[in-house]
Amino acid sequence: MASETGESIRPGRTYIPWDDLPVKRETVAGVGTILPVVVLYLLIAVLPIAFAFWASLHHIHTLNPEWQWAGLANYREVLNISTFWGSLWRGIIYMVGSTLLQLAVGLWMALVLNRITRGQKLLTAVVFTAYLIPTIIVSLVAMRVFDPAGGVFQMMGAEWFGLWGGREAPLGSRDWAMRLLILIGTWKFAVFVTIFTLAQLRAIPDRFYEAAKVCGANRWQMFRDITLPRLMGIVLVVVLLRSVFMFNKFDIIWQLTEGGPGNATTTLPVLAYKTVYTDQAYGLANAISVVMFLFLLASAIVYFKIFNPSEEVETTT
Amino acid sequence: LGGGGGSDDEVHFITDYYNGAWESLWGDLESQFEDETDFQMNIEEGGMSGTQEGRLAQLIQAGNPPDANTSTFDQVADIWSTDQLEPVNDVVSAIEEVNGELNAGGAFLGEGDEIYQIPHGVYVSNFQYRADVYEELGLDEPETFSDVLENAQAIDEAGGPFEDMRGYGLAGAPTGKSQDELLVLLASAGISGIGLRWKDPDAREELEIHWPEDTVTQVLEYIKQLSQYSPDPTSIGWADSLSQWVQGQYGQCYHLNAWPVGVTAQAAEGQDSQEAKEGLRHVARSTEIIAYPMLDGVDPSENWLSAPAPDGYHIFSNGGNTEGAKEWFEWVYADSMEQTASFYEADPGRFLPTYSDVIESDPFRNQALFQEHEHLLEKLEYVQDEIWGNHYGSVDEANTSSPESLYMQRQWFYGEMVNRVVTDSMGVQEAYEWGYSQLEEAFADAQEQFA
Amino acid sequence: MPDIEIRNLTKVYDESGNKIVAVDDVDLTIEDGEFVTLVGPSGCGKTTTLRCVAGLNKPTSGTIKFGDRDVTHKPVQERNIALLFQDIALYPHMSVQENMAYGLKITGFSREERIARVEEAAELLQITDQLKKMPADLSGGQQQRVALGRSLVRDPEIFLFDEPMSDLDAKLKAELRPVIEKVTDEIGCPTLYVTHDQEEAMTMSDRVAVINDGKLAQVAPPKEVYDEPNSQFVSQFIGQPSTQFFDGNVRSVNGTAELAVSDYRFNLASDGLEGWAGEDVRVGLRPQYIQVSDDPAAGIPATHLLDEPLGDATHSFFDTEFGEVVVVTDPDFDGNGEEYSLIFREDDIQLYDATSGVRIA
Amino acid sequence: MPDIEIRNLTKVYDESGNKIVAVDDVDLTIEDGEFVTLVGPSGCGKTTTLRCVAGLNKPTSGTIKFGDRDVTHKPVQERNIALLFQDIALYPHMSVQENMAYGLKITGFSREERIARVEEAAELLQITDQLKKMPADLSGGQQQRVALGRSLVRDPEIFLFDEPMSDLDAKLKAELRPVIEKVTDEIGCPTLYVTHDQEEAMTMSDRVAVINDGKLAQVAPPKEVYDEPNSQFVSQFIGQPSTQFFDGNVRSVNGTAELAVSDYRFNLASDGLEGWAGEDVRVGLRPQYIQVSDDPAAGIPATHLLDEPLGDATHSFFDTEFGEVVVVTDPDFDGNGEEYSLIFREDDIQLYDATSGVRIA
Amino acid sequence: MSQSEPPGGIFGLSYDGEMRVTEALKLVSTAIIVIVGAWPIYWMTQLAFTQYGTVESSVTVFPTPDIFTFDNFTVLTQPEMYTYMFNTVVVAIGTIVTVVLVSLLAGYGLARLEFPQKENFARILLIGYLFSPIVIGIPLYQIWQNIGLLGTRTGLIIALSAISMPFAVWLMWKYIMTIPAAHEEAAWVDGASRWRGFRDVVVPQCRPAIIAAALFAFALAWNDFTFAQILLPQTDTTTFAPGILRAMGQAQFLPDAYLMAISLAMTLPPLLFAYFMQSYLLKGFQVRAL
Ligand SMILES: Nc1ncnc2c1ncn2[C@@H]1O[C@H](COP(=O)(O)OP(=O)(O)OP(=O)(O)O)[C@@H](O)[C@H]1O
Ligand SMILES: Nc1ncnc2c1ncn2[C@@H]1O[C@H](COP(=O)(O)OP(=O)(O)OP(=O)(O)O)[C@@H](O)[C@H]1O
Ligand SMILES: [Mg+2]
Ligand SMILES: [Mg+2]
Repeated sequence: MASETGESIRPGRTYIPWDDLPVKRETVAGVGTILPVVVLYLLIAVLPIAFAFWASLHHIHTLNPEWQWAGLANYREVLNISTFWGSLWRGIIYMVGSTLLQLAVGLWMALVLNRITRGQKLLTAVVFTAYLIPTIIVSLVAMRVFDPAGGVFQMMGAEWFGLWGGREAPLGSRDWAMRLLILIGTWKFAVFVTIFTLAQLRAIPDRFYEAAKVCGANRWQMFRDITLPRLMGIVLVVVLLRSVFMFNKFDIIWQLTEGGPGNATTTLPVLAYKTVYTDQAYGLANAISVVMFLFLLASAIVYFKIFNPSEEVETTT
Repeated sequence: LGGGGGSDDEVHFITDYYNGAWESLWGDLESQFEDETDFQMNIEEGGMSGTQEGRLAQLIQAGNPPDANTSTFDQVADIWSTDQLEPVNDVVSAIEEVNGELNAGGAFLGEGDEIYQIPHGVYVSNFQYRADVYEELGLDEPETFSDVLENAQAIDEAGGPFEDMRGYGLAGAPTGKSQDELLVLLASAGISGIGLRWKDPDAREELEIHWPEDTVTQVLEYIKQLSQYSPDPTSIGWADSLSQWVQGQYGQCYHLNAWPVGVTAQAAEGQDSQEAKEGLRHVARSTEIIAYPMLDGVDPSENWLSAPAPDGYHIFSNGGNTEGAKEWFEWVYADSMEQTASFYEADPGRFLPTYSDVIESDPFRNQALFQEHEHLLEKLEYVQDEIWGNHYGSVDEANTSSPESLYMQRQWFYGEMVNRVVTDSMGVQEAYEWGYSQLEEAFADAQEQFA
Repeated sequence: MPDIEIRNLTKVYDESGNKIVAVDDVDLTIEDGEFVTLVGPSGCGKTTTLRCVAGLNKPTSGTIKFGDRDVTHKPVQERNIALLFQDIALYPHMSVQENMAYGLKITGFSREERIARVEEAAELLQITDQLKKMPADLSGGQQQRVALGRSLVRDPEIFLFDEPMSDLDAKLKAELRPVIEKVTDEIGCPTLYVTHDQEEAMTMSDRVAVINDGKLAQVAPPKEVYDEPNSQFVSQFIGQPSTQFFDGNVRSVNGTAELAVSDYRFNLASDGLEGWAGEDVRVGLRPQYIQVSDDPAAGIPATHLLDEPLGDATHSFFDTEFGEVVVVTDPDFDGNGEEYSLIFREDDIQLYDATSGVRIA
Repeated sequence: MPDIEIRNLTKVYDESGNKIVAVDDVDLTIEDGEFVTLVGPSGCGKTTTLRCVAGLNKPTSGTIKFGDRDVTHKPVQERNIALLFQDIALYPHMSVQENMAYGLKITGFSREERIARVEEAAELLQITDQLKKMPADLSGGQQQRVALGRSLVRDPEIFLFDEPMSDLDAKLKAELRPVIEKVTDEIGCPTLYVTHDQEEAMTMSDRVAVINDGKLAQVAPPKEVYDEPNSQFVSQFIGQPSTQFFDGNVRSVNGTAELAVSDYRFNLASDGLEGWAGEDVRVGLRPQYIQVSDDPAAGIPATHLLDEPLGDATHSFFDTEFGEVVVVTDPDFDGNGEEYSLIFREDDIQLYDATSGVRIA
Repeated sequence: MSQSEPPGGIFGLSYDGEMRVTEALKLVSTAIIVIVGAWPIYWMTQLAFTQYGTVESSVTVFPTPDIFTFDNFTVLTQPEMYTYMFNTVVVAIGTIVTVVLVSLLAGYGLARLEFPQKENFARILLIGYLFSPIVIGIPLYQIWQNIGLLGTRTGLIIALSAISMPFAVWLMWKYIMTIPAAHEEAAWVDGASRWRGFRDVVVPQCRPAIIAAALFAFALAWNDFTFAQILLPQTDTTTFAPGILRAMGQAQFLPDAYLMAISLAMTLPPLLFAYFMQSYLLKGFQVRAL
């Protein structure tokens, strides 16, 4: 018919006869699709990390192009310097504190945003914006509002709650610096949790709740027996990601406190940075990074073993 | 667009002489130079503190150092000590022919006859205060640390128009300014800032540690006291201190040359509204500059300030275009007094010219900003003649200029000590002990490196 | 156990300004132990009615009583109902056992009692060997059995179903129908069953409530709804294949009413048609009551179009001057595209008001 | 247009080590213009067969020819087929118009021609006024019409359907069936239609291919499959309600074969039963062919359990000594739980080998 | 599962009472979110319109007419400011486009093609996130220099894309798995090649995942400081974050009010993005497992 009317059936330009090909060809095509990712990954992760490993085996003065072989000396030094253990500890506090707070706040925001009816879209947008604006802006705003000169949070903390003196800078205070870093980080990054959990919440069908109501369940029971199990999978993933990101977080700490006052907010990334640019010890800094990496890797493996975020309960919806 | 590393035929030059005025100046010079010679320039803006070191580290580690940079000498001491710098005696001589003799006040610019910096200007440390505030509150020019403290308290507690003004702007961020301020305060207490002195002042061969506990702790105590009258010290470094001065956030501070005055004057002329302009002009005029007061009981003649730090250009011997860099600086500085003067116009008040004829020259004195702010010139002259002239080099043995002392200059623990004291991370005594141990460690390293 | 009394139930949705009357003044009583099916086309308000009874929606007006307890404003949790949904709503993260025990757990039963009850229910529903599985591992029919079990164990006062079988295929439906009937019988509580499938409605119910556009059209036992539909809508909706409709006209000839359809005349025995003389009517005929004659002249001439053999009967499609007509013929019928005529008994004719659709005779 | 020739088609899935034989040596020819339905229970390999024909799966062995073109190893794009899926697979991001024109666009038709063809098809399917809508705004039946239209416009050589109506409800199915028949008729190409719904298979096909566990059980016209099933499986699968089965035994009495079911004896007229004397057999009876007598002694005694009135017939459930038996009774039947007896003609008895399920008589 | 609780609402309330309590909690929570979440943004906005002197001397809640000014925004007219912003926009767009293209392709491969070790592949990618980026500046600089991308926006785009990649690929992979294979098969039946089917059928349906991946890439690119600092040393190609820091270090007069004005300008695009894209975005993030 089509051919009878003189209209030739033009096949699409390139038929790749997929099913005709030996199995290998699908493998080739499959690998082809991920090739760009592999190349990018090589550039941004594999090569630099390999370089860092290599550099960590040398004594390197940052401003001297000549490297001296050091073997494992840098690693011995890392484990011996007092600041390392302190920074590791602070790093863990920062990571755990931030992640837990972000999880709690993020989840809570998701639950609320999911329920409100008026102004939902605008509020959601505003909340999401926190995640999207540059860290430097968050830092600038934070420094402004905590500035003893005209900073509103500083003023509130001082005059309303008596947390600090009227002319004290909370970000420069030993007591407050770490707490505020965690709080400011939470303001910005809790939204990451919110986005994922809100997406999941939207996907829970009402009928689950209705079925539970019919059974006589109250709100807490519904939350515990339906909402929470449904969120568990993504929460495990998000906790993993956030922990890693927070442990490696550098910019916001550096911008707000530069690791100070004293060492009060010096976490491992800050220590590594100082080691490069203040101590000019590039090899040592790389050793610190490698140790951090191994620490995270070990933690991640343990996490996977315990919680297994990759195995999600099969769901029918 | 120039690649960050610069290609081989480019002269790659990293500089922190970079604000709006500098930028257009560099732009003009660059195109002229490129027209007149075969060289291509690649002028890169270097961050102020920290970032430029980062850039240098990247470039050097990548085997692709720049051809030139700007900084004080101690900031490139490590580079110099590993033979990566090129001597520039010939360039400097050529410049001297146009601008007059180099006047670096005996600062360390290289060992022996070789000099490794083409100086642009020197930084003279001093004390600045708001004369209008002093007058209003009936305060006297301070002569001692105690005077400074008293004035700080008075300003801090003053109400009325000075309700929001703090007493003193203390640098507490563990970076350049706090370090510099501590070293100057120590010198004003009559001891070596970096903690080293000649074992034998006459022979000047070997250095030893000298950092007397009572004096250092007294100075740290003073700093701690000052911090009560200061806006958050941890937020104050070189840049912020200028901005805050312009806005009148405090009445006294430690600073360099007439930099705050110059910045305020420049800001004033940049304002659109007449009211704001007048306000800023007033701040600029009211800023008085004097030598930094002495620790109580120490005579000005015992001041250990030896030489102001010269800031200038360094040329990298292993850069891709060392010759081009030399030619560039010669072209830039040995051209005419007019051209030289224009550099100081770009950053008014920041530098004292290092070449002796400049400050007296007409092109320099006829700068546009001096029309409205004649006092700026006067203040600069005062800094040069009075402060540099009378307060530096009073103690002969204070001149410890040597690779080792250079090495100490760029240690970070001095600033860190200030930071720890002002943030209450450490007590004064504790900070001293910690600093002392750092000093010992660093000195040992320095001796090892330059033995 | 109480009966369900729905009085003047009205539910209006306010969808961004424009009001949708989903349920319009519905009155319905379901006796204790009675199985009432709410049937009607999609969007007619069945689900809404049921959700009002369940307490998941708030009625706009009207009252709902369980026995003499007015529950109109009571929350779902206090109504003690069982509810089965179309989309089955088993909790995917709980095993079958846990799913079934969930209501009991909420109500505060002990672990042992929960297990005992669940096992009892599982036995009744023949899913004892599925108890350890997860819902995702079950077929649709099994899932619906589990959902049924979940409702069952709680001994509800009222049983509500919202198209519980619409996602299942015919075989599974036929299999599950008796199970549902058995279960509701056993509990013996009033049951409201919503479906759009007239076959389900017919086969399962004590009474069928046909609903159209938010209003109840007819409430009666299945046979009555089939044989004596009170409106064109009910006649068309109930029965498969659907009643065939034609335009006609009632005339009065010699004092008796005569029906004219095109050129054909039928004498109608029924009384009470006198008033309709001269009026246009709709004439309804069930395909089961039409005969096919080989003689094209014996009745209305019809050209055979298509046969759908079902084994025990055939649906045959004919083209007539009134359009396409479906006739249920016997299993061996093979029309072969030839000419026939269609014959029917005048007794089987249903007459409806042409405008309102109300049954006349 | 070509016919479809499937020869020795076998498809084995290798699911992480263990092999699943989904299709087992299937031989089937579909003549040009013929409508063949592949019917069978879930998981029996229908979809797999169809996907092999379509070229979406690669057969493990066997050949598939369209006319004399061997397409076994041709990609799906080169087969020029039309394929309708169960999950309707309209592109949700294209309008109805675009959906229908997509194939033409790929083939390189001009814009005008595309529009013309789509409109023609839309007219045939009565969806002209839906063309601008998005698929999500259509009902299931309309969506399936669009999918049909999408295939139609391309003038395929072969038409394949994989349960296109299984998600639709009974009314919509009945409505769409004639449409599909009309369309395939119009194009006149060979059609392979997969379904698990025996009613669909019966009503639409020229021939029905019953498939069980990957193997073809019977291929024959619908009536033959219904009346003369060649195995217990086919008999049970085809026809609604299902054939009822009982255990029996063939005896030879005076040279003629006699069937014994419990204490009942039936004389079987059929020949060829001699060899079966003494063997156990399965006895099949269609519920349509069982009569109910009010006299409990007239036949097999039966206690009435349940009626499912359908309007034009009733399915009645009885409890007998052979277990639960379904009988199709007349519309007015109302068992009321009393005692009856069941009677049937000996001619209607089907006999199957007790172990293999093969038809004996 | 063993403990059992009495029926009734939480804390022994009636179900209605419970509903009122949760409604109240919801209102309170909303208020807190508005205050804590939106408030810094409000604060930034209002400071951007307040005279700089006032900002740094006292707390003002609203720029009343006497202190209200637009002057702070003049800072945006400085040529390097809008160079920074322009570069940031270019880099953000470039990154989004690259990430979306590459992750679509890889996600498709992972979801629809069989090849060995593919499940592990995506997980291994995530290991890249475990390494602190602080010290890899130097190797990055060298690598980029060697491939000739140093100092170009393209170079930064590639680096940022690579950083977003593991996450974006994971997202896309999981999302494509939710699109019925039948859609693509229908296209093949219609004669479309595999590529064509991908382009015409899969890609348009991936819109939510595309937007989610774009959001992630955008957040990274808009945020990025470290990479821009290392890879774009020149003022005329650098982006906002390092640029503003440079400006703060250099400009000797840059009051906080000016910074707030700049911040406001940089906050508007994300706000619009979040407002208009959120429904897609939430759909795209409906992935569940690693
Ligand atoms: N939440 C709602 N908001 C607005 N209108 C609604 C809502 N729920 C239902 N409707 C409208 O109310 C009417 C009745 O809907 P209902 O769901 O009760 O019908 P139904 O008979 O159950 O149909 P179906 O057989 O499709 O389930 C419809 O027109 C529907 O569009
Ligand atoms: N991709 C596959 N991999 C492994 N096994 C498969 C695959 N597809 C189908 N099977 C198996 O092959 C057998 C036949 O499946 P098929 O889908 O052909 O059945 P069907 O008759 O179409 O069933 P339904 O009526 O449920 O659609 C089943 O046992 C099924 O589990
Ligand atoms: Mg409904
Ligand atoms: Mg199938």
